[in-house]
Amino acid sequence: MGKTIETDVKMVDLSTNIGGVVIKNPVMTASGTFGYGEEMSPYIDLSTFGAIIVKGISLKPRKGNPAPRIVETPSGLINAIGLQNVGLDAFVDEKLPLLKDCGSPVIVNIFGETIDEYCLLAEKLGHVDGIAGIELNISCPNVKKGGMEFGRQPEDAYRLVRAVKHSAKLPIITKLSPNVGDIREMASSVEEAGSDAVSLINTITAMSIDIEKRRPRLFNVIGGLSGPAIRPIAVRMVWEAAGAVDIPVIGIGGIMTYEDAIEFIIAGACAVQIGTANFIDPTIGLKVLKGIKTYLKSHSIQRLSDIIGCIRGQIYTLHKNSNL
Amino acid sequence: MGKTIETDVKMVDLSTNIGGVVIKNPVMTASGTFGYGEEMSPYIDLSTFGAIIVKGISLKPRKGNPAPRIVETPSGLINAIGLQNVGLDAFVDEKLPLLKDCGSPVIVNIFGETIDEYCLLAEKLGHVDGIAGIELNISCPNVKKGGMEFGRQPEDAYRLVRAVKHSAKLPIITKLSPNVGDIREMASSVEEAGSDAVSLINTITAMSIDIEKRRPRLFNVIGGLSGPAIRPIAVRMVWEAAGAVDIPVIGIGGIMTYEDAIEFIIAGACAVQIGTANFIDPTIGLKVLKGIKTYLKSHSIQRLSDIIGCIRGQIYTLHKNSNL
Amino acid sequence: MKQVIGKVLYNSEISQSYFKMGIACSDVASSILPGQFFMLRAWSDTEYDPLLNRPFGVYRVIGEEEGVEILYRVVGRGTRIMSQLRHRDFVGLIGPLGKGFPIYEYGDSVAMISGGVGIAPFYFFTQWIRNKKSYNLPITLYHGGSGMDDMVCIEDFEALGVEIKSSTEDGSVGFKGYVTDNLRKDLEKKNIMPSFMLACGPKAMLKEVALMALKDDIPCFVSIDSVMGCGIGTCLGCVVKTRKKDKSKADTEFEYTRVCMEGPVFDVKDILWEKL
Amino acid sequence: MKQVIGKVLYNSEISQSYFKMGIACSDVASSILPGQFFMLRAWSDTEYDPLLNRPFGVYRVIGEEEGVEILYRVVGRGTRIMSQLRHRDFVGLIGPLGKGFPIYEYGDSVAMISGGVGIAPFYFFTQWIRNKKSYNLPITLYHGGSGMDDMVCIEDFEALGVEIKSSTEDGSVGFKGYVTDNLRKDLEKKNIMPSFMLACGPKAMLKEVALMALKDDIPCFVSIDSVMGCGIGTCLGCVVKTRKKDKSKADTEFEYTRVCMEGPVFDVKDILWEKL
Ligand SMILES: Cc1cc2nc3c(=O)[nH]c(=O)nc-3n(C[C@H](O)[C@H](O)[C@H](O)COP(=O)(O)OP(=O)(O)OC[C@H]3O[C@@H](n4cnc5c(N)ncnc54)[C@H](O)[C@@H]3O)c2cc1C
Ligand SMILES: Cc1cc2nc3c(=O)[nH]c(=O)nc-3n(C[C@H](O)[C@H](O)[C@H](O)COP(=O)(O)OP(=O)(O)OC[C@H]3O[C@@H](n4cnc5c(N)ncnc54)[C@H](O)[C@@H]3O)c2cc1C
Ligand SMILES: Cc1cc2nc3c(=O)[nH]c(=O)nc-3n(C[C@H](O)[C@H](O)[C@H](O)COP(=O)(O)O)c2cc1C
Ligand SMILES: Cc1cc2nc3c(=O)[nH]c(=O)nc-3n(C[C@H](O)[C@H](O)[C@H](O)COP(=O)(O)O)c2cc1C
Ligand code: FES
Ligand code: FES
Repeated sequence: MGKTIETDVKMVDLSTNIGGVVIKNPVMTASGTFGYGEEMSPYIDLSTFGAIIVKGISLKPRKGNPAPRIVETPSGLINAIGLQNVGLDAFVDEKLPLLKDCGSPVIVNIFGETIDEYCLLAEKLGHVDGIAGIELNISCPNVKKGGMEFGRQPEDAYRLVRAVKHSAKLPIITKLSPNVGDIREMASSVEEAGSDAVSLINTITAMSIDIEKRRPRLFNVIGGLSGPAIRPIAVRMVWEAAGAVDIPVIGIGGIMTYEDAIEFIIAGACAVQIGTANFIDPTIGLKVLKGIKTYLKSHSIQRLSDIIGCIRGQIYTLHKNSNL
Repeated sequence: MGKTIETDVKMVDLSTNIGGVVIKNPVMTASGTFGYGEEMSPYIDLSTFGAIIVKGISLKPRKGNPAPRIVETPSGLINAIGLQNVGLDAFVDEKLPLLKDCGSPVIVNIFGETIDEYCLLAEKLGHVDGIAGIELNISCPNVKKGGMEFGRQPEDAYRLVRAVKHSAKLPIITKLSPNVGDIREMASSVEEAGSDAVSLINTITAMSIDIEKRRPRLFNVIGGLSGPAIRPIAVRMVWEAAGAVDIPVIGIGGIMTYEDAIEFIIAGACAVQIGTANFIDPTIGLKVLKGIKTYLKSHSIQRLSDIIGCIRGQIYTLHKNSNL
Repeated sequence: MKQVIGKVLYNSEISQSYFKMGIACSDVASSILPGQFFMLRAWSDTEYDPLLNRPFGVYRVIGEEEGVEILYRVVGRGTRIMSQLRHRDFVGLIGPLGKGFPIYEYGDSVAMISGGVGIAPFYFFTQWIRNKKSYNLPITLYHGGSGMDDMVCIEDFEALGVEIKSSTEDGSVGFKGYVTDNLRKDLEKKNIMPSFMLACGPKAMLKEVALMALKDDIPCFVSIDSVMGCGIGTCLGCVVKTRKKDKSKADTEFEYTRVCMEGPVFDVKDILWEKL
Repeated sequence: MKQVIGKVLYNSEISQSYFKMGIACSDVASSILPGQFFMLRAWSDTEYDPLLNRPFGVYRVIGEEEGVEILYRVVGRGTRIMSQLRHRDFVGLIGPLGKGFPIYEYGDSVAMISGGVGIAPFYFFTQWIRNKKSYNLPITLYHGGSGMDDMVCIEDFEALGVEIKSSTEDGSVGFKGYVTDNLRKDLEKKNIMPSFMLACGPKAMLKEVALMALKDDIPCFVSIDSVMGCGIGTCLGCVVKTRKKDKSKADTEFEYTRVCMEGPVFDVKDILWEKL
């Protein structure tokens, strides 16, 4: 008995290929919630992860928004950090050295204000050693389109991804904005544009007001909602997106436990990213990973891929057999 | 001193005119969370409210969806009741009599599967005594459009509202779906179509999976998320909608306390609806109303209307004076 | 039904993950009928995770109607929070809610069938029947569980002169197998033929009991467990499929009926078991 | 810095809405420097409302480095939940975090300025300075609040030979007015001119103290309060405006610096007070 279980343990296969990035397990860090890795290394072994996705990087350093930048809401957090970051050069010179030997592939989340900026970033990163892939944050205001996000209209996203794909040698994961009418359309259009994978969801735009001061709680007025509050919305969107595209889907949004991660996987995600939960428990990544392993073992599932999107067929049967 | 305060108390003016429906205070019940009033009357005086909005009514009775119909999520609730209701005739014969003399104006929430159904409902209700207005639930699958919601595309919503407005003598409040790319567009298009007011938000589509059974937790797979989890999203949408239209905006979404109600009012709502909170505390409506009164008094605000949308001008000043 | 604040008198683990909590709530304790329930909130009403109140039956009324005792099992987050409450903590209560067991002449003998914490409503029911009846109506309790830990409160029932037929899936106590198998065995032997059956437990168990009752034509009532959004009839979240009241349609058509208002106790004849 | 589970030893209200909580946490208690803080979670990590951990300084280390004592004030939901904890309850702790007060020769005399619960970090600091210094460095505590209830822990400081200058806005204790007015009065009289000033309290108070210190050229450090998302440097939610380190740009340009990592104690020279 003991032996059989031992064998099972070893046989659980957690690896996946995300559009060219081979990951040893499906647990990734979400951009902007794990710093550049160095902040987290006192708490968690950086080699734990399937991939580490770093804070969004722009060509030039960015100051970010004035405070208040964050506000807590029921089971959620609104942030308007304003994409503060050290910029590409400092990232490569100062931050990457620690990361590139950390034992987990590094995926760089990038953003720009114009398509050219994105392309230049992607191209430059292509020449840097130790980067496994790029995650395109398309929830950014497009200055050329009057501040409208790239990620709001399928055509805009298509154009951006297409251009970046031409400039980049690295695998591209497009990170979708949930602030759209139909996530399937968005996912399909970036797939068509050549994206190697999609990740979703980014934060949902939200607002909170201090009724004593009668002022928005965030300096920036509007920010992005993350955390467990948004999980049911994120799971639905992952379910929809996974049904619409053939490229790998990475699930993000309110993952706090391994159960939540499995939920996204069953909905169709090949991997997950943990965001806000890192703020509450910096060792959460390891806990989620261990939990996934235990779940698979105790349910005698040998490959993670056996349960990715596994409810899809089932549902039609379920509904056919009932008469509402 | 004591006297001045007394005078202030009496002078607080809470009344508003919502597109022709005069309401004595801004606290309404949200459709589907207050039954037909009778269920709540053991707990709360039905005359408490600015208006009572009843469970959505269709022409014919509807069975609704099989169970499970609800699932709890962090600070939220997903429901897929499937619009179970007694139908127009039974509503008018059996439910309305109690309601129409309850001391609060009754607004009937309606939905159909085709524009004709909506129009017929609106027309019939126009001949019934004791109804102050109609709330159009446009988050319903349009059978003629392959099940796509009426409330997803501005043009569809426009057409629906325009048609109903022609059939109805009653004031029309259009209840907007949050599952859209741009709520401002939706609000503007129903305003243009003649809607007397808008209410928002309806529930956000969401999903939850039972990882042990590997099955969706709701029979219907997807349901609508409500409760405090969605409040920051709802406040943002009310803020956006109120900036886009001139008709009254009614705020809905996760209101649990008077503070939450005031938050919506400051964001631009003339009135609010309380939904999920009724499930947790059936006397919540009264508490919210009392809280609003106390807030206004203690801040020496004489008319509710003085704070509706009051942060709008301020924000530009705020931002102008800072250099990011 | 009222909304009140109750004060925890005691809260102790009586068996692995089973607890008894005494709650002072004199405003409502006197009006409870057996089989009714309360919506309970064991945490602040300004913390929204968990969001919803939870339904609980009444194990018994305590201290001259000063309060209620709840028998509960820790199964998830809400009950875990409950289990951490201590003397003098407060809980929110709405109730008593629903329709309880029917107020009947219960004939010659009653069989109560319970699975796990489904035993909870039967103690109060037994007390009530013992008080109403001058003669000593024989009552049998078929109580089942997965193991020893589920065999809770047996002494309480024995003290009221209830015959106990225990069963456990692991065979550690009483009959080895499901409670419904234990019942079936007796019904088939015809050495027992209760004039009434009452059941409370998981839906699969209730269904088996119902089918036996319908087959043998024994009047039977079951208390149905359902996920509740409100407990007071407004959310329509708690429904079960019942036959149309209109007799001519009762066999083919159904409707969704609220467990919290029209139940939680239903006549097995009214439920569409095949579609449950 | 570590992530540990602490056990509540005691938790008592010492003044209206002020509490002292003792927490056993021997794994981390020995490594704390004055002015550092912990992220604390007073509720289960599977309940997400409230969602975030809360930052708290250390009032003192207790029981031969077996634990810490926190002085806190109930201001919102998180601190209300904290106030309900009892002996043997558990709390989550991450820390010690941030940079504490600088480890300096503090010269001839130190003035500590605190508003309300801002007094919290100074007791541990005073203990530490009393231990380091063989001579008896004069320390003055300017402590202000709105009324009598805010005058907490004064005896503790007196026992360490600290001179107390109290002020209340309602005049019920000490000087009537703001703590900064009380300080200004002394500084202007020049009968007191501390070689170092340290301050902790609301931002408006810190700013006034900073401006006085800069004017009189007194070295001054302030512990800045900020809403924290993580406390460990990853969310970038806690920032304040600081001068660019590059000297040539220090007067005109600024950057956003994390209070949790680079603070919470800052040299007043580094903060852009006009833009706070
Ligand atoms: C009328 C009525 C009376 C009840 N009386 C008692 C009683 O006396 N003692 C007692 O221990 N329990 C009783 N229950 C069940 C009790 O309400 C649930 O155990 C409780 O709500 C679970 O809350 P939780 O937060 O701990 O579990 P959750 O975290 O909400 O869920 C844990 C697991 O339990 C399941 N679950 C949750 N609620 C229910 C439910 N209502 N029915 C079935 N499965 C559920 C979930 O699907 C999940 O798998 C009663 C239920 C009803 C409807
Ligand atoms: C480094 C550091 C050390 C601290 N040490 C102590 C201490 O020793 N004792 C103590 O009592 N408090 C201390 N605080 C403040 C403490 O963290 C807050 O009072 C606490 O987080 C409030 O939580 P809450 O849930 O009760 O309030 P919430 O419900 O979150 O908020 C209530 C009100 O307080 C305001 N608020 C919340 N958090 C902060 C904050 N961090 N700064 C300013 N305003 C805030 C909110 O805007 C709101 O108006 C410290 C803060 C920091 C940054
Ligand atoms: C403080 C903060 C900063 C973030 N910064 C970025 C960023 O730079 N780039 C990006 O693509 N997403 C960013 N995100 C979004 C997260 O990566 C993630 O998509 C989102 O928070 C939802 O996941 P969660 O609920 O697990 O946090 C940020 C989120 C937070 C909370
Ligand atoms: C159980 C349930 C049933 C609902 N039924 C309806 C309905 O029939 N018609 C409608 O327009 N909205 C319906 N709603 C949406 C609410 O009216 C409201 O818009 C939404 O719940 C958000 O508000 P809340 O967060 O305060 O609940 C329902 C919501 C719930 C939770
Ligand atoms: S639980 Fe809400 S209607 Fe029954
Ligand atoms: S609190 Fe998160 S970076 Fe400082």
